[in-house]
Amino acid sequence: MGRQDDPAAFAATRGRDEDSVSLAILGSGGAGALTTGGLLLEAAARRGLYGMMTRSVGPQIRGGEAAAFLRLATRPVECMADRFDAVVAIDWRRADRFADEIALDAGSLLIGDPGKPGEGTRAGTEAPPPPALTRSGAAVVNVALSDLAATVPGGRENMVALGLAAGLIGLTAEELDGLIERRIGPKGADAVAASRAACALGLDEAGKLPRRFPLPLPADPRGQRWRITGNEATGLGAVEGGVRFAAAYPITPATEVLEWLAPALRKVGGVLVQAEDELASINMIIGASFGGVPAITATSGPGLALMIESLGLAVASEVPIVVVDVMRGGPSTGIPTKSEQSDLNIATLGCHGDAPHLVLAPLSVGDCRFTAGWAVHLAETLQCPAVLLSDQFLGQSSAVIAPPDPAVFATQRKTLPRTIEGYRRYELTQDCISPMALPGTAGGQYTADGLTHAESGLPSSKAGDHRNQLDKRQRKLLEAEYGSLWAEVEGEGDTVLLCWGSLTGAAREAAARLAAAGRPVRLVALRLIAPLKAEALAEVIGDRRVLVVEQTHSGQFLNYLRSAGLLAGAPRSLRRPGPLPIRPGEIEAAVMEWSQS
Amino acid sequence: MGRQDDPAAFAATRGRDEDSVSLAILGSGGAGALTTGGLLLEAAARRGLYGMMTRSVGPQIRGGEAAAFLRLATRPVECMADRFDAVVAIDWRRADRFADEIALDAGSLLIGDPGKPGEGTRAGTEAPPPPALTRSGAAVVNVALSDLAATVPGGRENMVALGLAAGLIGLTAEELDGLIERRIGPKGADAVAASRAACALGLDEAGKLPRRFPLPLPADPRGQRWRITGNEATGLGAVEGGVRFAAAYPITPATEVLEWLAPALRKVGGVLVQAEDELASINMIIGASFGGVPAITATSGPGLALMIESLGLAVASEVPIVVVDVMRGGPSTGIPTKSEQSDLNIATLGCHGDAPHLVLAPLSVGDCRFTAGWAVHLAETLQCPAVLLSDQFLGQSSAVIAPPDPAVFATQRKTLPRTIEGYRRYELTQDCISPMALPGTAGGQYTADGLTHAESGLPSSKAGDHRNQLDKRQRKLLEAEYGSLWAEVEGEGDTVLLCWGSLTGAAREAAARLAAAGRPVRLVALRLIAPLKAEALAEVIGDRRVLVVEQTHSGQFLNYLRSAGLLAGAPRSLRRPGPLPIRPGEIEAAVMEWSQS
Amino acid sequence: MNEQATIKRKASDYKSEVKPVWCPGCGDYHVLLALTRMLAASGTPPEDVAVISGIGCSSRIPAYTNCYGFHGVHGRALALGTGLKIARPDLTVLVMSGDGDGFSIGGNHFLHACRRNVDLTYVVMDNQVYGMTKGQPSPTTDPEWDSALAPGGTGIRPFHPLVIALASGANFVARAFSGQPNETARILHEAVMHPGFSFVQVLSPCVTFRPEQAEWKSQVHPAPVEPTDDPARAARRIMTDDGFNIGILYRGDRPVLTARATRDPAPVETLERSFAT
Amino acid sequence: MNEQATIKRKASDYKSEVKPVWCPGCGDYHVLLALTRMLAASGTPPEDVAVISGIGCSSRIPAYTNCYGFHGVHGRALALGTGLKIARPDLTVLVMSGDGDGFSIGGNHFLHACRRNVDLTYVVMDNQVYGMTKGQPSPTTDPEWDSALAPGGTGIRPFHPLVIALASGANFVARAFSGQPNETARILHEAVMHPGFSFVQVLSPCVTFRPEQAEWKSQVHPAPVEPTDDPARAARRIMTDDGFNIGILYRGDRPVLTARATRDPAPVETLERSFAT
Ligand SMILES: Cc1ncc(C[n+]2csc(CCOP(=O)(O)OP(=O)(O)O)c2C)c(N)n1
Ligand SMILES: Cc1ncc(C[n+]2csc(CCOP(=O)(O)OP(=O)(O)O)c2C)c(N)n1
Ligand code: SF4
Ligand code: SF4
Ligand SMILES: [Mg+2]
Ligand SMILES: [Mg+2]
Repeated sequence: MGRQDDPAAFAATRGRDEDSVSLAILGSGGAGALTTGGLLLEAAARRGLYGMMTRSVGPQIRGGEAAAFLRLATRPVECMADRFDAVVAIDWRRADRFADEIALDAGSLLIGDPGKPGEGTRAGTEAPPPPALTRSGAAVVNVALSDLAATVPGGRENMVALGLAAGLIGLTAEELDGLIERRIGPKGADAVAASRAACALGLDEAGKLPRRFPLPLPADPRGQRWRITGNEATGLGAVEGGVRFAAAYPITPATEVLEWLAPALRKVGGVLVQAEDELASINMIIGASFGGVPAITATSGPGLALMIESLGLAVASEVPIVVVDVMRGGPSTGIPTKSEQSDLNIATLGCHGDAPHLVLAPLSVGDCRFTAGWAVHLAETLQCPAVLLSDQFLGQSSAVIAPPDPAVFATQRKTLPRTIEGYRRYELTQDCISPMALPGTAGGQYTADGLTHAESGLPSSKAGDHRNQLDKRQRKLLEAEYGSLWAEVEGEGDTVLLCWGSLTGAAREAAARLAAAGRPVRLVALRLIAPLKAEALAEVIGDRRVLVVEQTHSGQFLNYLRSAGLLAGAPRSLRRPGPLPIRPGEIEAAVMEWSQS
Repeated sequence: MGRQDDPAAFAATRGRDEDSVSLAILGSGGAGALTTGGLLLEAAARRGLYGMMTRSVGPQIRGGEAAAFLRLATRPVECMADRFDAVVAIDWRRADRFADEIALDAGSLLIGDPGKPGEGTRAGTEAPPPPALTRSGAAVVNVALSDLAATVPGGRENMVALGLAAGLIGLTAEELDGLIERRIGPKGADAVAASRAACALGLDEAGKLPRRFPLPLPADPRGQRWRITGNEATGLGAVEGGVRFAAAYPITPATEVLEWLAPALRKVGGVLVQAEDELASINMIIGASFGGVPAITATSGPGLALMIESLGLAVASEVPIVVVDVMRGGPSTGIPTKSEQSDLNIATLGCHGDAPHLVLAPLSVGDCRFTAGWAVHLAETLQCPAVLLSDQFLGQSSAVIAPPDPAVFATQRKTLPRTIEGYRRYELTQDCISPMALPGTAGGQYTADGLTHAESGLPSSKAGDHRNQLDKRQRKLLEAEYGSLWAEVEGEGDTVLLCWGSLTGAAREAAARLAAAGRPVRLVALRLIAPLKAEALAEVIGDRRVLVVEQTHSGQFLNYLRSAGLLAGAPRSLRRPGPLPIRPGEIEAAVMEWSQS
Repeated sequence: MNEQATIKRKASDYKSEVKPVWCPGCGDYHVLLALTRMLAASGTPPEDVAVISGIGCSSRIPAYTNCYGFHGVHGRALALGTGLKIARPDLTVLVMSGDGDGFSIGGNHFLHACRRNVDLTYVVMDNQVYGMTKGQPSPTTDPEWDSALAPGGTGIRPFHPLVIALASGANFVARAFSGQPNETARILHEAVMHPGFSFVQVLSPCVTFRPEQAEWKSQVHPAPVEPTDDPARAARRIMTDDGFNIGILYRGDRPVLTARATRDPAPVETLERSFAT
Repeated sequence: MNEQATIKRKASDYKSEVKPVWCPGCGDYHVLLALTRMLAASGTPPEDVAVISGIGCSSRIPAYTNCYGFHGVHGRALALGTGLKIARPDLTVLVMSGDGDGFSIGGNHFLHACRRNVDLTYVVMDNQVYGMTKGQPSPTTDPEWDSALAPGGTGIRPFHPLVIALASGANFVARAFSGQPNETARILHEAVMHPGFSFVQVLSPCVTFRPEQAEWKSQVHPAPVEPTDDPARAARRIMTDDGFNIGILYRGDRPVLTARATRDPAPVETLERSFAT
């Protein structure tokens, strides 16, 4: 594993990114680090900057330490940077918990309240920045946030921290004032005044810092910005794709998809039902879709595992549904709050029997909107379940982006408009799509079945019927039209960076840097995982060598590609399980290293 | 697909096997074809012959048509033959239902009662052999079984058929008398007399047949013979391996494993509990095994799908269990009564997250005993769940064989014998096996967990803990000692026949024939599916070309091998989904064809 | 949807041409008869009826009707039917399964469907055995019944599906006997007409694995009292009865769950607003 | 197994050194306290006790004890505990979970564990919410409770876990309140001592998502009557009570399921006999 063992240390060897600034805002229980991070992100968005925020929290539901990781930029960003420019700590008490996730170097700043021995500061007792952070060589700046806040009636440390962080990246007092007005306004004039004053103190302190990282205005400062998470974008895309029914069983990190859908569906005339478990939720959406209403559920690995039997039912009975899997660390309960790409196996090959179905993966937070919509479209037109593989990183990151593309398709399930003589639900047709009668259509009555069936839908154990239906269900997927949407293919070079889903952001950034460094590569990021467009993929790879990048322990993506007979050469694999993300610099370095060897 | 489309017609082009005779015994509802088949098998066993019987029945639970397919031989047989020498029909009424499964040629006989118009025979009305069978050119012999039976008070057609079939293969009146005494004896002297008389009439008729297929005595006529199904052998092997707890939820075709275990476990001091569903059954065995009692459950595809989440729990918490999957046609409810190998995907890659575990497959009915025992041994020593992939063919075939080998291992779970200071349940050890404290051991208390954990067992979301435990669980499997048991490797030649599980019998027979025809091949049959012994496999393959044989639609085995980077050349794939088996002649022909091309 | 509800229909209009694979004499034939008679009496066009089932001999019933049907996986019929009914409130949804499908593997959905009280009818053909897998004990089997899987009996007491239904919130609870197809049709009709979740346990003998159930014919009798609307009283009655009183046992008026459909759905575009900064 | 049962033990002997991740003020702290007090009172050595749970805030409890523990997957604790107890009847097995874990996803195992009546104790820490996933309604949540997943409430009536337990055959049924750790310890002790399946619903407030549950302290009161041994009567009482009476509500003497262990196990070789021809 070599340097991958300590990605933070490694990343720290990478240079700083000119177009963005990365900050970590930390605090122990109740300090308000996440609020501060959210406000800062919003202020940046209002200026027309781009950005992204992820969170890290302890296992406590409430009162645990928390960190907001922000990257703010003058251009769109889809991943976190290799390193942090600064850490702003409301207190340092449990900061070592996050040390793994915070790569620093001598150019970084560690700014925060060191506490005072025996005094009633938030830090409680003296708590300087922990060695796990200082050994990076980052400059330590002590700011007595607590004392400063105490000078303002009703002032809070985290507001001082907000001002400090804002000043650090070059935001102005006016920008912050506007923000506070909008966000704190509902709490009354006193609260607004206190927040402003505390913030101003922080801004002042920023002026005294040994260095700052001011961001210029972005290229399109007046461009519209959305602040959205992948889970929200997934819900939006699904509703735009036509979904009007959802069944829900909460699970981290997918719950927000469901919680976004609940009011949204109601608004547009749809409905969300809370199920007793995932066995019920998938069967509820199969029922709704059998009735003609496009339907969705969202879950994570453990829930997907419970849905697997009925996913096979949807395959065999040819009922379109969409199952969103927001992946987290596995196996079993694993690490619920961290990202991993290790549900690829179960999503593609988890069913018993031969059960081909759709598997798609959004390539960025914003792309969750498009890919969710496309998933609904494909499921509906192909009468097949689609698994949408999002993950905790995409799902729970808050991104500031230009409004992402929606999926616009003339989605139309091939239904039976009116009676035909001798209707056969599972008819063998030219395009392998059998017209589906919806309940209420006279003369279309049939019984959907998970048993092997004849064209009529009646159970059959005949070899011919079994093979014909297996062939049909395989072919309808293989022969469908996916256009160029199956992957993003960008750039030229003798090496292909091959990735999927949420790692695309990091790979794309690495590709850009490599091109800038005169070592261009081709990026291939799969959006359609199954059916695998093996021929098209072989073509875009050509005779280039391939670096497969993924966030798993066993190399599930590599193995999946090889199982299709691809990558017969000697591909390299850059992989690591969660919880730490693979950063652009690591990908860049892997390519560079390969070039030199 | 070419000739595979009509395997029966194809198989009929193959010659007759000198060492065995193959019979189909048919009848409509209640005719007693299965009883007749069973008695004939037993008579053959008493003579010291070898054999195998499979059954085919309609979807009815009772009263449907039924067929017994028998192959009786002077040497051990592990698969059915390419063709049938004769069909004995108690009546022909629904015989066309079985036409797919009965390959005939001009050398075959169709013997049966054609019924009479309007008369009260069993056939009810006239029912000659159906065209689907006669078009093979097989000779039709009408025997009025019903009339003959009517001449004996209490005589039954199926006993006449027994005599007929017995005569056909050269069994004597004495052999049948002894059999009837033993089997019918409990029903009283009258019943015995009636059966004997009816049987004698059948034997007489056999004398008048245009040809017969008498079998000589086997090489070891006094060798002990067992009559056993794969499901029974699986139960036996498991108990021999140490299993003393089973949880059951019935499902075709696995129920007999459970029904065999219920009284057997009780006898040896163990217990079987009926669970409310498969979610419960797998968790019950995890609980029992956590308590130190080796434990098993048996299911089929749909049940395995429901167990998948908790299979991952057993992986993560390192609790040994054995899950038998007796595969049937899939996906979804599929074809419950027919065999397929299409649960390979779910068994190997069905879990969410990276969840390496053991997957084994018995290679013959008798080998179910050994492989089940080995599965228990490996699970216990490696503290890992093992999935045993049997299938309907192995599980429900009745084989007459020499007593199969048991697995004899000094199985010993690495437990904590007594208190040690600072015990850590998931300690990183040299051999990657962490000593497991059993409840009741003072000082060994720990909490088993499906959450990512530190060595102590306490939840952790640290990158190092996650990776260490993932590494350990992967390495303990990869580095374990499997000796030469991972596969059967037989013979030499420029081609490898590569198969797994229940197809081994047919492949082995094909290999024998190819060798006899001067076209020897190497047979490689995998017993250990996961972890895949990729290097060893590459070695036994060498630079030979490879024909991968499997009973799936999508080529799951081929893809699985390729996913490990194997078979980079241009392997050929001989595959077909169920319900029809792949016969030895098809494999033989595929090799011959390849040789010629 | 269809305006022909006034057309006079016969029971045979609701039967498909598929010949059941049930054993000769199986009680489920009469359940099918009762079902089709009930539907004919209701006059609902067959295309507006959906019959949803799981897996088991009993669960084969959808394809024997001329309605829309779904033969799903083992134990999940109620969840599938719930999704269908909420998405398509215009349909008449009947969920039909067996005692294994409904009370063993499907027990959780039974609890929660009762509680949710969606307007559908749940019919369990109870033969106190797993017929399809050839004779294992189910949750309603008596503890002494000998079988291969539980030699000498399970030693476990059967539970009371009707009481469970009441305790978890079903709005209509009845017991029927398949040997009385007209009475069964009547009970089913009332169940379908009653708002909310209606549960009907139909005693339906398995002639193959429980031949002793031929006795049921002489054991059943009409429930001695009128249905109550007090679940506690109904529960106590059922907990103490002999298991053979036939009829409607409880009629409730608990609030029925329907999708709170917005009268006036907003265009999808309005959902974008919350993301603008 | 251990012969030290006579050694005097303190509650702290049953507590591990792990600091709970529960929110300050969470009711589950008191359940842990009651549990360790009960175990100390029982004197059972910690190594002879197994605490089995599913997933949820409440299900974190095993690692906070000094017993053997299993933190399994969501909803399956009862099945795991049942397997353990049948395989190892010498152990004291406590299964502990939450209202989501036990009544929603785990509902089927609840039904069947009650029915099976194996000698173990089932404790559900009921806070009428999914705490761990941040505040969604559970089967015991009242219909009007507003949340992100069910804006304006679910409209679904909570069900009665205690009645379900009775209807499905539990042998001991009680309700406790975590704010009374001594009384809870006493009830748990009786539950553990009672043969067969004992079910204890412990009202245990979630201060974070259900701050209004702070009221519970003033709402609970001792059950006004003595426990009955008539399940029908107990069921009726509970169906009509206010949900806050604390104490043992039912003590039954239904037959307990134990593994019918053969006194005199045969050697494995004898199993071969049936295969010889
Ligand atoms: C997940 C799963 N587990 C087990 C089975 C096997 N199985 C099919 S039907 C059945 C029981 C049916 O019993 P019941 O519902 O009472 O129906 P009956 O046949 O008695 O009418 C079982 C266990 C299955 N199909 N799927
Ligand atoms: C299969 C599965 N589905 C969903 C989840 C997510 N999940 C974890 S805990 C929980 C609910 C817990 O509620 P409860 O049992 O009441 O425990 P509490 O946190 O309130 O103590 C859920 C839905 C999961 N871990 N596994
Ligand atoms: S086995 Fe029993 S339930 Fe199934 S069809 Fe036959 S009689 Fe009916
Ligand atoms: S969220 Fe609620 S249940 Fe969970 S620890 Fe906090 S107070 Fe307790
Ligand atoms: Mg039944
Ligand atoms: Mg709860």
